[in-house]
Amino acid sequence: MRVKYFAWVRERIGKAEETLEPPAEVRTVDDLIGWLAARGETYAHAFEKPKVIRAAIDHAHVKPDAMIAGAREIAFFPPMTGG
Amino acid sequence: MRVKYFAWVRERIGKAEETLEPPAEVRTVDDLIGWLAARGETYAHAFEKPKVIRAAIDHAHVKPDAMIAGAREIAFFPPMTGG
Amino acid sequence: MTVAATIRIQDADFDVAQEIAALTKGRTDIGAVVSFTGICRGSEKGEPIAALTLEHYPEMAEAEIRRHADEALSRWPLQGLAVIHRFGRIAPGENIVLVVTASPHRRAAFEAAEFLMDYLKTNAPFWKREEGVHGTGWIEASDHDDAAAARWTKS
Amino acid sequence: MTVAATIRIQDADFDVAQEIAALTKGRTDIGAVVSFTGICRGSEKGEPIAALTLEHYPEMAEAEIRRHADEALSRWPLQGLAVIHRFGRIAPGENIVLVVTASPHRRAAFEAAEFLMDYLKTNAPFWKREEGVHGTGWIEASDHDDAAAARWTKS
Repeated sequence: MRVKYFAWVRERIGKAEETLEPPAEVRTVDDLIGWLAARGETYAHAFEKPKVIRAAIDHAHVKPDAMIAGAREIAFFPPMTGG
Repeated sequence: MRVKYFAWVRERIGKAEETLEPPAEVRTVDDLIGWLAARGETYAHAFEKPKVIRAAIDHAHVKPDAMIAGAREIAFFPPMTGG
Repeated sequence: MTVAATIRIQDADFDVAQEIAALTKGRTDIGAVVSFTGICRGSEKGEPIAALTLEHYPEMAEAEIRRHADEALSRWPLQGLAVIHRFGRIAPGENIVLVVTASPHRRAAFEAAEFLMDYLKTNAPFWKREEGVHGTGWIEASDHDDAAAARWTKS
Repeated sequence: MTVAATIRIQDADFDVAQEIAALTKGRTDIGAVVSFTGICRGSEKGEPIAALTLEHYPEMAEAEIRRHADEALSRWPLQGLAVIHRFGRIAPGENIVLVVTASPHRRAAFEAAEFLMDYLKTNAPFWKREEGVHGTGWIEASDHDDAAAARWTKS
């Protein structure tokens, strides 16, 4: 699946997007955050406060317990500050 | 005192303003409406439903029990429909 | 900072963009601008109308609008405020009234504009007469408008 | 009558008057038009800023705004609706966002515009980075904005 990062999540990880294939036991958005945070220091820094991280699957906001099976694109970002 | 009429109050009375000297026992706006209504058919028609008539003394809205002593200009009109 | 409201009562049309620019031009402290434009509709209660004619009480209208504008300035942190109300004959599609509010924050700009419109509808000395297909007549005041204005009364 | 919302995400500035005209021109059924313009302020929490840079999620932003625009169209009797959100670098005094609503009645136009702004602030995938005197940083989301958006949730 394609994973995208925005704002300071993107800056901390150091890339805007990547293609990843998490293992089968990574089932929810929350699982994915945990799996990403274990990938290295930059990821650990980006996801150090999982509660503030927002996620979208295929361009729609989702909650941390949303299932990721079948997702083509998952995005992680801080709370939005548009408008 | 100068008395002004607007909208259908003006149309029913047939004039936009006049100068009147009501007798001393006409003390409130309500008294003045009663006194005016007794001046003739056109006035009776204009003031046939005193409750819908609004009044202003010297360019400020007032209630029917407002005293008219000292007023330079009193206006009568229907509920406003601006905006 | 003291803010003076711009209030104009005129038969000429107005330009929304020009009024917004007058409040905001050259400033970098304004975060939110709300404009409300009231427009003459081509029908009232399902009946077509050819035009409205707005009668007003000139000596009172500006004082009354200024009183409410000053109340808005005291209740909300506004940086600019303009109210323009037209009188005379106005055809369907033409502008009737404009309120513009500027504030650091959007909520204040929205609330102050809505407050002013509710009060203009019920307290500003203007009366609308419509030219319909069956002759002319005065538009009646609306209970909805009275209720809308009552929302802003402090208890 | 089906109303389609105009939604644009662009780096260019917009013209409020032109967007209002696009919704109202040639029509005689609109009674009320509300515009909201969000402007870049020259300071944040007392600290001067040189500019904002808005990052966004292009594939999601239009879909997310359209979802809320469609909700507004279903909740209020609107005759026209436009939302324009800029991205990129924006200097103090420049426009950031515009919402325009048109309705037969003022209350609907006000409420729909405020609803959309509250949702844009909290749900549209845009992030503001400020260039301050001590470097740059991301603006933090506001609890006030979350509370404002929550007002519109149907219970």
